Amino acid sequence: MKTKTILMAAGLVLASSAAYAASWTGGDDLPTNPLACDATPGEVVAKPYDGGVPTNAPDRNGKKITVVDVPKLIGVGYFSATTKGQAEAAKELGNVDVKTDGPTKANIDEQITFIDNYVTSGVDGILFAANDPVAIAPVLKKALAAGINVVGYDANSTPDARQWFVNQAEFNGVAKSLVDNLAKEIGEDSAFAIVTSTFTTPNQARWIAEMAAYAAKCHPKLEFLETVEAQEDNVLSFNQATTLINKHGDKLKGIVGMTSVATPAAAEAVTQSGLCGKVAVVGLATPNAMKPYVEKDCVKSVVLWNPVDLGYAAIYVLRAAADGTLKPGDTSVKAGKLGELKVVNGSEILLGSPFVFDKSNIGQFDF
Amino acid sequence: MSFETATVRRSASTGFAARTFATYGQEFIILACIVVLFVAVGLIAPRFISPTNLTTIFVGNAYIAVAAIGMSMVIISGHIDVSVGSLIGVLATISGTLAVSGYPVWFAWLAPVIVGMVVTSFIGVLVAYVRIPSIVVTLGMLSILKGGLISVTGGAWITNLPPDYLIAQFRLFGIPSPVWFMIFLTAVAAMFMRYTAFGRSIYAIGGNGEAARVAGIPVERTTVTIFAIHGLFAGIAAVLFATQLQVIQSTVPPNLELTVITASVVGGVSILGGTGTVVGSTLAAILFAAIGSSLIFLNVSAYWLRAVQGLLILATVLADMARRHRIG
Amino acid sequence: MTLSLRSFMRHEAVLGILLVLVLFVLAQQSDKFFTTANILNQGRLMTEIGLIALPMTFVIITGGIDLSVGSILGLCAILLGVFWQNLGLPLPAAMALAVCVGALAGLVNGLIITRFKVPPLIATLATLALYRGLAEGISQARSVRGYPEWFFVLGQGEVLGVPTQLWILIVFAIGAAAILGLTTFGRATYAVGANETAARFSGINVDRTKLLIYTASGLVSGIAAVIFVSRVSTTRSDMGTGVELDVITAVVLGGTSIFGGRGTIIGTVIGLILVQALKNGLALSGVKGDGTIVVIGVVLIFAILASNLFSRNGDG
Amino acid sequence: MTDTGRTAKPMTATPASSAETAPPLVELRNTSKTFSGIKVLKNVGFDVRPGEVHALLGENGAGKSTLIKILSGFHTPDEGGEIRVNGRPVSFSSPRDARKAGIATVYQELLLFPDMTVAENIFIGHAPRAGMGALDWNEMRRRARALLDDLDSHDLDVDARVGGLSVANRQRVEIAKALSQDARLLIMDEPTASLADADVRRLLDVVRRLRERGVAIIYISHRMPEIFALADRVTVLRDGALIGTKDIEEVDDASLVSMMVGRSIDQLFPKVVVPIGAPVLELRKVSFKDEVQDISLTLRAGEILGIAGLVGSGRTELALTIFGITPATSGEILLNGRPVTIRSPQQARDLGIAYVPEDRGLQGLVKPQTIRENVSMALLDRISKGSIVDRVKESALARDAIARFGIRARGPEQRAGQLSGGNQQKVVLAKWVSTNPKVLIMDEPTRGIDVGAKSEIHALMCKLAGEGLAVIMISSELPEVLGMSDRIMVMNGGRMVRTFDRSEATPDVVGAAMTHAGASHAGGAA
Repeated sequence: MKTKTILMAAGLVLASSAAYAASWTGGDDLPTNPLACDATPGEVVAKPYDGGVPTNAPDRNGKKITVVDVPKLIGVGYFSATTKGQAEAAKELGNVDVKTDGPTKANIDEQITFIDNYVTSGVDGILFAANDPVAIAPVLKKALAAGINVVGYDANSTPDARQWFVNQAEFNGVAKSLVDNLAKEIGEDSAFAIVTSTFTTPNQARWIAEMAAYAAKCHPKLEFLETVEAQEDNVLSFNQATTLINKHGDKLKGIVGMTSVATPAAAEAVTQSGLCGKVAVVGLATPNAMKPYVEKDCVKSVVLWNPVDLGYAAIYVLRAAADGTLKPGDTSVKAGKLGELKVVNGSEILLGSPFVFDKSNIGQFDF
Repeated sequence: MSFETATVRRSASTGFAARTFATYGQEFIILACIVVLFVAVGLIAPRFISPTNLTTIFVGNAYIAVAAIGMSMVIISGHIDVSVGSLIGVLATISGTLAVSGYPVWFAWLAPVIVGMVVTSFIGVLVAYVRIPSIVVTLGMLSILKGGLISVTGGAWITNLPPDYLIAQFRLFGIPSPVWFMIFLTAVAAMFMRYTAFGRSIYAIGGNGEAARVAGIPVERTTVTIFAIHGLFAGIAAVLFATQLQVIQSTVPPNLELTVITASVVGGVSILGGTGTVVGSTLAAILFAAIGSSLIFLNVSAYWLRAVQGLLILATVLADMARRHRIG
Repeated sequence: MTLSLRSFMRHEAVLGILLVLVLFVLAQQSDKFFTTANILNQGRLMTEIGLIALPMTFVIITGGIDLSVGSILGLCAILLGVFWQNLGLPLPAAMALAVCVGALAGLVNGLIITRFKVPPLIATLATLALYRGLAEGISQARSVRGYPEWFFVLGQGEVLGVPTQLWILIVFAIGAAAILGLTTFGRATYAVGANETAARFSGINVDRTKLLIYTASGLVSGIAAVIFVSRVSTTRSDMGTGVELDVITAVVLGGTSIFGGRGTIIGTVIGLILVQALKNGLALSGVKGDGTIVVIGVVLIFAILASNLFSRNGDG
Repeated sequence: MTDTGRTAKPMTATPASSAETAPPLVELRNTSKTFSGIKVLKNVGFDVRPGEVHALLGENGAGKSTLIKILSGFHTPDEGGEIRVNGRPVSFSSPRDARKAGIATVYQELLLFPDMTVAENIFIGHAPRAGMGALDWNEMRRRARALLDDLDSHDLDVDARVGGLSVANRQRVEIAKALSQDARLLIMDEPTASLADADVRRLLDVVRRLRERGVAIIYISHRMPEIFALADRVTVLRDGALIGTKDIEEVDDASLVSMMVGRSIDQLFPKVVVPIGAPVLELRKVSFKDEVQDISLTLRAGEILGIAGLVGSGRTELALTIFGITPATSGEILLNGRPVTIRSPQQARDLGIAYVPEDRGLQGLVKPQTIRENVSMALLDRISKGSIVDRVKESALARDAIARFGIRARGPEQRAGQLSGGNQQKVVLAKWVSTNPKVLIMDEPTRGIDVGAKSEIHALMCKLAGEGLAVIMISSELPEVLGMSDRIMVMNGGRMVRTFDRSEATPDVVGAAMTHAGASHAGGAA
C-alpha cells in the first residue's frame, strides 16, 4: 500500500509538469531577435565594451605565451577543426604555444574542472567554448583575476567573465540562413522536422528558438513537425532521421540537422531510403562529412562557418589581447589571412556571415 | 514436504511446452511486448508497421543485439563488462582506419574482431587468474580504452570509406545485412549455448563456480574463453556499427555499454549468473528500438522519451520478477 | 584482534602508500600542486562526487549498487530551479523540497529492490533512465539561472578560508564513518552484505536497512545537487551525467568489495583523494585529459591487483 | 544400460568377499599437508580396496577433509608423500585428474547447479555427444533415467530443476553424477548428515549395492550405527595423525569414540531432569499456508520439547512461523499467557524467542565477520548507547561467550568462518543465549558436528533448560530426540500427528508415527 502511494506520488510529479510543451521543441525561453526577411543586415547597436579585464596581467607584448584551449568536448569533428585552425595561427605567429584539452563529453562540471586546473598551473591565455554560459563564468572570472587572458569562441559565457568572444555567426543569422535555404529547397507550403543533439545544448536550443521566430515572421506557411534528440551519436541520428521519414512519409519534405553529427546522418538516412531529391536536408555540418551527399546531389547546401577559421581567429584575438593591441573600445582587429574582423555587440568579434557550402565549392575545403 | 511433493509432481508432468516456457518465459514476455506494441501502435499509426519502418527498427539496434549476445554470455557466467561501449568505439575506429588506409576490405573487417578478442581475453585473464572482480577490471578498462582512443585519434572523423567496405549496407533478399547478422548470430549462439558442452559450462560457472570446478570444468580457462567470445561479438558489432554510415565518428558512442547491458538483463539474463538465454537479449534490443520508434510515431513529446523508456524497462523487469515468484 | 584488524585495514594501507607515492611524484612534477589554494580548490571540486560516494559505500557494502545517483542529481537540480522559479517558492524551501525529492527517488529505488526483489543493478539501471527522463521532461531543456547572491555561498563561498562545501563534505564523511564504524546500523550494513539470510535470522531488519541506505543515497544526491547548482550558478537537466561511474570508481578503489560485506569510509575518502589528486596533478604536469583517464583506469586495476596480491600472501 | 557396464568394467572382477586379500585400489603413503606452516595432516598412510566400505572417522579438524581433498585432487600433498592408484604412483594437479583416475566425491555441501535439470547436473562436464560435438539431450536424459533407476530413485524426474529438490534427492543426483563417470572409488563426506531416517535407510541400501558391484567407498560419518551397519574397515584420525585402521569386527562403539576423542565419553546424551515450570509458549491452531497446519502446543519453562519428523514434515516450517520469518496465516500464539503477534524475527527476538537455525552457514553465521560481531548481532540494541555500539561491552560479551560455551578460538576477533563446525554452532548458540530468551528453538543443533562437540552442546542444552529456559529441539536423529527431550511431538505433512512423553517414547513407536500417517508423502521427500 505504502509502496503504491509513493509510486503514485512519483507519477504525479511526472504528470504535473507534462502540461507545457512548446510548439517548437528544443528551443529555450530567451527573447529572440529575428532578422529581416530580405537581405537587410541586422541592426548594429553600438555598445560599450562589456567584457572583463584581467587583473595585474604581466606585460606579454611580443613574448611567447602558453595558451590552452578548452572546447565543449574533445573527440568530435567540429572541435578538431577548430584545433586545426588554432595550430595554423600559432604556427604563423610563432610566439604562441597552444594545446587543446577538455572533457570527453559535453559536461559543464568537467569543463570547469579543466579550466580550473589550467588556471592553477599558470597559463598565459585560455580559449574556451562554453557548455553553459553561466556555469562557466565563475572559473573564467577566476582566470581573469589571475591575470590570464581569456577569449571565448563558438559558445559564449556571460560577457564579464571573459575579455572577447569570437562569434562565428550570430544566432539569428544562422537561423535565417537555415530557414531561407530550407524554404528555397522545399517550398513555402511544405513540412519539415529537426534532428538535434540534446535539447539542453545551448547553441542548438538558441538556433531552434531563433528559427521558430524567423520562420513565423518570414515563412509563416512552413510547417514544423517535430524535433528529435539524437545525442552526438551518428548511428542514433541516422535511426531517428529514418524513423522521421517512415513516420511522415510523403508529407516530410525536409530535415534540418542542428549538429555536425546529425546532418550527415540525416543525409545518409535520406540516401538509404532512396529519397534523394524528394526529401531535402539542410543543416549545420562540416564539408568533409557532407561531400559524398553533396556530390551525389542528395544535399544541395550545407550551412556552416568555417570552424578552422574560427579557431584561427580565436588565436589572433587572444594574441592581440595579450599584446595589448586589442583594447576595450576598439572597433576591429587584424586576424592574419582573415583580414580585419569587426567588433560587435560590445565585446564580440564577428567572424562573418554563416558560410553556405554547395557542390561548386565544397571540394575546396578539407576539415 | 508439500512444496517438495508439488515440485516433483509438477515436473513429472511437464510436457515439452511447459519445459520450453520454463526456459524461455522471459523471452515470451518480451516477444509478447513487441507484438502488442506493433499491433497497438500500428492501429494508431499504420505507417509504424510499414515494411520500411519495420526494417528500420530491426536494423537500428542490430549491432546492439549482436554485442548483447556476448554480453549475455559474460553475465550468465557471473561476470559483467562495462567497457563494451568503449571497446566498440575503439574497434570501429581501427576498422575504419584500416579501410581508408588501403588495406583489403576483409582485413578491415577481420582486424577489429581479432583485436576485440585480444582485449577481452586480457580482461578475462585478469578476472579469472588474477581474480579481480570483473566490474573493477572493466571499469578501469572503460577509462583506458576511452582515453586512449581520444589520445590517438584526437576525435578526427574517418570519411571517404570505400563503398565495398560498408558491409552493413549490403542487402540480401532485400533485407539489410545487419538483420541477417543478428538473426544468424543469435541462432548460432543459442544453439551453442544449448547444445555444446562449452555452452553448458557457461551456465555451470555462473550457477555454481565451485561445483563447476569439482565437475572438472576448467573454470579459469573457460572464463577467459567466454570473454574472448564476448570480444568476438563486440568486434562484429563494431564492424556493423562502423559500416552503417559513410563516416565513422571515432569516439565512444554515448551510453552504449548501458544499452547493451540493459538489453541483456531485460532479456532475462540473471545478473546473478546462471540463467538466461541469448534469444532474450536480442528480442530486448529489438524491443528498445521499437519503443524508440513508437514514441516518435505516437507524438510523445521527445522530452519524455527517456522517462518512458525507463518506465518500460522497469515494467518488464517487474513482470519478470512476478513470473519468477509464480514459478518459484 | 590484530590479525583481523590487519586484514581489514590491509587495502586501506596499500592505498594509503599508493596515495603518498602519487602525491610525492605529482609534487615533483609541478610546484603549483602542493599549494594551499590548489588543495582547497580541489576539495571544492570533489565535493559532489565525495558526498555521493559516502552512501554509495554503504550501498556497495550491502552487496548492492546504485547507478541512478547521477540522474537523481540531475532531477533534484532541475526541481530546485522549477520550485524556485516556476512555482515561486522561497529558495530555502525549494532547496529543502529538492532534497526531499532526492530522498523520495532513493526510497523508490529501495522499494523496488526490497519489495519486488529486483536486483539493485537492474532496478537502478531502470531508474537511471527514468529519473534522467523526468529531469528532461520537467525542464523541457530550459536552464534556470539568476539565483540570489547568498545562495552561492554554498558552492562558491568560503568559511574560515575553506570552501563551504568542503566543510559539508568533512562533516558528512565523519558522520558516515561514525555510523558505519560505531553504530548498530553500521553493523547491520556489514551483516546484510556479508550474509543477508543470517542477518535476517538474527533479527536485523534487512529490508529497513536497505531502504534507509538507498533513501540516504538519494537524499545525499539531492544535497549534492543543491551544492552543484550553487557552484555552477545554473540548472540544467544533463547535470550529473556519468557521475555514477566516478563515484563507484572512488568507492571500489577505496577497497569496498563489490560483493559486499567489506569496506570503510576511510578507504572511500582515500580513493576519492587519489582520483582527484591524479586528475589535478596530471593536468598541472601537462598531461591531457584523455591521458589522465587512462592513468585512472590503470591505477584502479593496479590498486585492486596489488591489494589482492598482498592479502593473498598474508592469508597464505 | 551402457552405464552399468561402464561402471562395472574397472571392478577387475573382484568379489566383495575376497576384498581383504585384494591389492589396494588407492593408497596414500606417508602423506602430509601443511597450510601456512601448520601441519594439518601428519605422515598418514591409508588405503582402500575394491569393493570395500572404508569408514573414515575423526572429530572435526582431525584432518578428514584434508585427506579426502588430497584424494580428490584439490590439494597436492607435501613432498615425500605418495598417492598410488592400482599400485602405480600418480599425482593429481586438479580435481579433473582425480576424476580421470576414477575417484569421485560426494561432498557435504552438495555441489550442484540449482538452475539446471537433474539430467544436466549428472552429466555436466562429460555429457553425451551427438554429431559435430553437439550435446545429445535425449541420450543425456535417457542415461540419467537409467542411472537413477539403478539407484532405486524411480520417482526423481530427470527434467526437474535441481534447485527445487529436497536434500535427499539432491544427494541422489550427486551420487548418480559420481557413478556416471566410471567411479571406482566413491568418497562420501557425511552423506547422511542432513537426511531423515527413512532417507538414511535408502542411502545405506544404495551404498551396499555399490559395494556389491566392486566400487570402493570411503565413508565419512559421525553416526555410529551407520558405520557398524556398513563399514568393512575403519580408520580413525585425530589432530592430523593416523590413530589406527581396524577391521570393523575389532572395534565397538566405545572404543571408536575413545580413539576419536582420546578419552572416553561416558554418556552420549547427558539428560538432566529438571523441574518443569509454568507454560511459556502456547500455540493455538497455528497455521502457515499449507506447510504448517493447526498446530497447538504448550511449552513450559525448563522443558525440552523434541520435534521429530521427516524432512519436509513441517518441523522447520513451524519453527520459522514461531520465529516470524514466515508469519502465521491463522491461529494464535501466546507468550506467558498473553496473546502476541509475531510478524518478523525482530518482534520474535524482542519477545524473547530465539532460533538457532538449521543451516548454520547460510542462516546462522556471518562467516567473514568475527566471533565478537557474530555474538553481538542479535542484541546490538541492548549493548549500544544512542545506537553507538559499546565496543567494551561487546568484547566482554564475546569473551564471556567463548568461556561459557567453551568455544575453541584464538580470541573474540577470530573470524567465525575459520572455526570448526562445532565451534561455529556454539557461536550461534551463544549469540542467541546472550539475548536472554525465554524460548529457545534449536533446529538440528548437532548436524555435522563431531562427537565431542555434540555432547558439549547437549550438556549446554540441559543447563539452559535447568536455568528455566523453554527449549524446542528439532532433530532428524532419532536417538538425539529420544535422549534429550522431555516430550516428543511428531509431525507429518505439516500436522502434529502424535506426542509422546519421555517415558513412552521408543524408537519404534516414534519412528512409526513419523512415517506412518504420511506414507503417501514419504515418496516425495524420500
